[in-house]
Amino acid sequence: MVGREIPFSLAINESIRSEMRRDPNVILMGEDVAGGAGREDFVDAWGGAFATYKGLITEFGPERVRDTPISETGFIGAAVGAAATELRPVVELMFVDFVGVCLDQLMNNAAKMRYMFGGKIEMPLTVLTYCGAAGGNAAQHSQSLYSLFVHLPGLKCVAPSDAYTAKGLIISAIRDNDPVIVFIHKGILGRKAEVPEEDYTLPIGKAMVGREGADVTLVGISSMTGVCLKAAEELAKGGINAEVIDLLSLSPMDEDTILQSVQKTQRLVVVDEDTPRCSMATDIAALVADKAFDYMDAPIKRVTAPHTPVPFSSVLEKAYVPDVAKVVATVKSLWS
Amino acid sequence: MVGREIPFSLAINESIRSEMRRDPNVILMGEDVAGGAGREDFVDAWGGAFATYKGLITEFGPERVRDTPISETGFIGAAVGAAATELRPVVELMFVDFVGVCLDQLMNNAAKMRYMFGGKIEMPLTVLTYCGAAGGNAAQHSQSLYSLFVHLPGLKCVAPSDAYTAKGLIISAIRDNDPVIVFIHKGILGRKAEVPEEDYTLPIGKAMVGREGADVTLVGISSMTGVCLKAAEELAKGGINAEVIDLLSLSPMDEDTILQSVQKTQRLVVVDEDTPRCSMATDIAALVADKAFDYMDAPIKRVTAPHTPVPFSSVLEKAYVPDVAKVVATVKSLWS
Amino acid sequence: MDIEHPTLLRLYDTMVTIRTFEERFIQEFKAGKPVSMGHSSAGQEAVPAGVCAHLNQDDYVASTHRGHGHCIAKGVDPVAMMAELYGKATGSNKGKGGSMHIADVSKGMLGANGIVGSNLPLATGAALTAKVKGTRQVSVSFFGDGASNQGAFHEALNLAAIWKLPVIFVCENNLYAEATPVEYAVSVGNIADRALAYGIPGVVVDGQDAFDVYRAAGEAIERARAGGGPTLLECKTYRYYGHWTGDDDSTYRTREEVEYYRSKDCIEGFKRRVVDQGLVPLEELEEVEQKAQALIEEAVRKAEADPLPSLEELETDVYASYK
Amino acid sequence: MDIEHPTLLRLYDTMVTIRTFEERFIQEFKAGKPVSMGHSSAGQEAVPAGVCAHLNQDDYVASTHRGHGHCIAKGVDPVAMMAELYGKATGSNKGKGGSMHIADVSKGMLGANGIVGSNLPLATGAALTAKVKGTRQVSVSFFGDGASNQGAFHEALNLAAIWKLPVIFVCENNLYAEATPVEYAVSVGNIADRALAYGIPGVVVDGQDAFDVYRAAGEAIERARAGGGPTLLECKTYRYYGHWTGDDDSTYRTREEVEYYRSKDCIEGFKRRVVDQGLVPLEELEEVEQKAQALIEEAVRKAEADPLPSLEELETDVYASYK
Ligand SMILES: Cc1ncc(C[n+]2csc(CCOP(=O)(O)OP(=O)(O)O)c2C)c(N)n1
Ligand SMILES: Cc1ncc(C[n+]2csc(CCOP(=O)(O)OP(=O)(O)O)c2C)c(N)n1
Ligand SMILES: [Mg+2]
Ligand SMILES: [Mg+2]
Repeated sequence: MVGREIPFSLAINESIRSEMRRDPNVILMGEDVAGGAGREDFVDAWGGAFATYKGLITEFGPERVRDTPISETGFIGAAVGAAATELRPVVELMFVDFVGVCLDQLMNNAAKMRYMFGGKIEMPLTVLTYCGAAGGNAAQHSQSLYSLFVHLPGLKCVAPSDAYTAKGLIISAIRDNDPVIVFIHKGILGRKAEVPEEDYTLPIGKAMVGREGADVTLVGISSMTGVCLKAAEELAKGGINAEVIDLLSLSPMDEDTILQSVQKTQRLVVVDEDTPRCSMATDIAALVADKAFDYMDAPIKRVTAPHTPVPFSSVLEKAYVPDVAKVVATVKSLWS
Repeated sequence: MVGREIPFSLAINESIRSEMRRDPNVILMGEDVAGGAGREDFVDAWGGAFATYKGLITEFGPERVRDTPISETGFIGAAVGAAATELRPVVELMFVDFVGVCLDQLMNNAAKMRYMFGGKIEMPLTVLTYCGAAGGNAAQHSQSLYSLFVHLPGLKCVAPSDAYTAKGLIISAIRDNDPVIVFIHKGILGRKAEVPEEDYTLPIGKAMVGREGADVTLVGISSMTGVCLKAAEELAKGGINAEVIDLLSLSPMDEDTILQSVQKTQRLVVVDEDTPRCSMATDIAALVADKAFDYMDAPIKRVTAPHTPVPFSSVLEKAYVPDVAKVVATVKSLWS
Repeated sequence: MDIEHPTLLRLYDTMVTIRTFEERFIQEFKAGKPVSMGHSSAGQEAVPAGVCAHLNQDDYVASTHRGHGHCIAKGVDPVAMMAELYGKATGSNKGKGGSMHIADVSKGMLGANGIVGSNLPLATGAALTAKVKGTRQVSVSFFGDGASNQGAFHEALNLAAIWKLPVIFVCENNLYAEATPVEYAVSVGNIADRALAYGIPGVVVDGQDAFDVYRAAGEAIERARAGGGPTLLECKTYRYYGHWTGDDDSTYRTREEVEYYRSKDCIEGFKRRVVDQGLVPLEELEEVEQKAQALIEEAVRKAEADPLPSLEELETDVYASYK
Repeated sequence: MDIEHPTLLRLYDTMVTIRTFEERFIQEFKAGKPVSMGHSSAGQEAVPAGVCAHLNQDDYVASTHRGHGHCIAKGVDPVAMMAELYGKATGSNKGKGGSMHIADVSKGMLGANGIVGSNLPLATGAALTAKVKGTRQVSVSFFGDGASNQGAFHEALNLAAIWKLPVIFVCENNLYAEATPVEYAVSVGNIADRALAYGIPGVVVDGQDAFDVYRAAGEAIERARAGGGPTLLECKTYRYYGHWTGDDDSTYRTREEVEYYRSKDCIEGFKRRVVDQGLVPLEELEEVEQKAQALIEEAVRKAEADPLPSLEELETDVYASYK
């Protein structure tokens, strides 16, 4: 029996709804997370820029579902302050590209307060942010950027790859007592997967093996997991049996799953839409080059976006994002 | 004959002074880069928080040496706008930790305007910023963070390791037509080196070999180059002959020098004060694990700060920063 | 102040060209043509027209996500702009920028900008260039009501004020930031009153009235050129379409409200006034309209026919030099 | 409004404890003791004293780099604070924070903060907690004149205003931001006037006068508790020492100026007034002074003797849970 299928966007909605029902301290804030603020005839006008929060304000009211001004430092900083006191805020940073105007609150306050205070505070903050190149949003609305956040000690970072992992990871993020940034790829919001109606959690810090294989390990992040799975099918036709790891959690990262896989396959290709320097791709490659060096049989490869901003024109945008062809070609090069 | 020795801080001063003399479009901006702004009796009160700009306002006047309010988005954004028009601004971000309040202007404007505009603009902007743990400045005034900047296409990043490389790289940065971020480690500002009186440039994108050796390659960044050199001496006593690469330029990075070295030594240890995830250390390790895999004889190692904020207490701060002992132990582990 | 005939024609031309461009853009988008998403400024034309009529080519403008109007008013070629929206190699930005980043530095147009508030410091910096170099250039930042809640607004205005920079901060208060009404998000009645926090003049004008905008902008720009420092100019205006091409604005505002503002249309009002007062003959205005139609028609035809960028373009133009 | 005897004593106690702490800290630093660098608030004591006298333990304070005074006034143990400055395991932050990060959440003290302006949104968020939970708690952000030029100031005030949050923004205008005079960097005469940009009350008080601060803060806090929203309270004050422990302030201000402000010392002035008016007997004040001396003496003694953190502490307390 196939269970209920819902799109990624609805999984986001369900996860927040279930946590808001469960815990009155959970609130949601962001620009137009409801929309039409203050206008009685237009409650829930948008439900978020990606319509992922539809219906939340009608269920929970404007005290707990708060439209904000365009003041990311103000309201994300307020979310940090609220998390430092007794709330458990979920706050949207609409496009991850906007982190430039509010990084301080995440980097210097949310991430560090616990350590700076000698462990005497908790920071149950969840940040939902939308990332990735899709649909011609150009250089300031298409970045991945999770590598920046992973660099920062004190933050946790997760990147669900589909509706199922989204619901489980977002619920875990909200229940977590550390600041968790959830990276959501805009390009897969409409994609459906089987998702239980009830709430459930997926552990932060654990990867999933999306496909088993013995010849090469592909590590995918967010929408790249889908690319890896397709590439694996393609490779199977040529007799190459790829294992696909859906990383899911970027910080903490499930080193064991990666290392176990490469110990078996002895080959690694990391597939990452983020730009290549000081990135998740280099991070995973470096891990393996250190901890599984003796097992490796071929150079450790990375398929990433180029070291460029994201271009607008659709032909260029398409060339920018790692795709199945590039992954397949890179894997094949390991045997050449 | 030994030439003139001056401290790192004076090399900064000389490089800016020489470029301001050379080109009337060069201006300097930042908080208290002169100090006592508007008070006739107190011109040049500070010459910068690190006293690195002493005397510049008296030579060039307040029109070209501008104290700013504590508005990093405002004045760094203004520097970007000035660079986009006809000036060649040098702007100080006093502690790199403050990038949280102004990243947008660097990430989304300075780094991307040229690309977004189809190449039809130049961005001759130099940002000087002070980084690193030293003297108990704690979590918000001690970060390295260059890895964040290197991640961003469109920025160039350099990290001089001493007075000599500082002068050459800062002059190159100011003359460069792209945005260059200069990372200056606070802990080595007083350290002296031989520096020519005349101006000279060092090419952005080139590393220097600080010591030749055949057994292992140590790559150092900024103050870590000094640690590597000391570790190399230590290792030499035990018969291990280390080659030390002073990276200097983080983006672009001199891949050739690194690759040539490891092809010879077949062993690599990267020494980096920045935190370990998605960092320069992983970047260099990943490069080698890809492009020199077949040459490598041992796991690729990284000696970095831990994945924690920078602690205050002197004993903890000392334990936080990579030191000679850790480098030596890591190198030795390659033969165990 | 009387406005001379050539200026009246220029104002009309700018407004009509913008309107024609915007409506055609929306039409193309709705028709499923491969154009950029974008934010139409239709309804708000009097603001860029009235302000930019005072600017020389070497004056600067820094714009927003809703930037088509500012670009056209500052002299960017609408043909190159349309090609940009189509992502073509012939676009103003070689197809790399799209709607949110149209720029032409040779025309003093420092770019549309996708980050709300991000352009205010840029315009401030361009004004700093003018000040340091001792020219009489000025710089203009256009931004929305929503942007006035960004930290960058505050920092830029304070900086421009203490340095008396020749920059004019033009707030296009179109009553909404996305689906958020200004009266919810902005804590003060007139955004122009925020000038009080910086000791600079704050002026409110009817942004649907090109005469009014032209006059107030003229004073502010004159003051700036004369070394009198910045002005915050709030233009009350209205956007006719959704926030972006995919937005259904009926979810957050009434049709009556939209109709009310459409009845105060800046172009219609201007036309009626100059014709009624005998300032410009109707035929001349109609000629302007036809020319605009023809121009945009041609722009679309060309944009559709022009080549896409070659794939090598992906990795060029990141740096002036690298490695 | 008359101030009751216990409150007068509390005000004096707070001010004297802060002064004693600060001067001893500077003394230790100058003597080369292994203490944190830091930013002394000596001279400014009337502000935290007057404001915090109205606060309950469950009210919140978010502070700055110049935070010792706010911490003491909010009830953080000076002994733990001194140990923190010495980087000891017994410090308020286990030695991990140092001067710029002293905190004690159990006392409602959400931390000093090393990033200028960064604490205003934090305090706003604590006020949001109070609002959402429907308590009568309030939240206070202390910040400097220089911080009023940060974008975070603008965003926090606007947000607090539109949400009518129970937060009081207390600007300690000590005339300088590092070596930069306020009249150079701040574009408006009174920082309190920036309240006009948010439609909230803006009040200027003599920050050297604890009575004045106490009264004005009381009104603002009462308004906040009653749901009347935020207030911007500017206290004109002065710091006696350099910007930080290593700063020579003679490079940017005259000795006459320093002497002038020292002649209006908040502690001396308060003492004279309460004694002259017969509100508190001199002996009681002297007792307070002696207690403060003894307390700080003991704090230093303990701090010197206490153990340093063990090296395992380096990697703990980063997360509540990880992996
Ligand atoms: C820093 C930032 N936050 C949020 C957004 C998303 N966004 C794009 S336009 C917009 C509304 C802008 O409103 P306003 O400034 O009034 O300009 P208008 O769209 O009305 O012209 C928002 C929130 C953004 N682009 N940048
Ligand atoms: C964002 C940021 N920019 C710059 C600094 C460096 N800095 C530390 S204190 C200070 C001056 C602050 O002045 P003010 O707000 O008036 O407070 P005061 O020191 O006078 O108490 C500066 C510039 C910082 N800590 N954070
Ligand atoms: Mg608007
Ligand atoms: Mg001050």
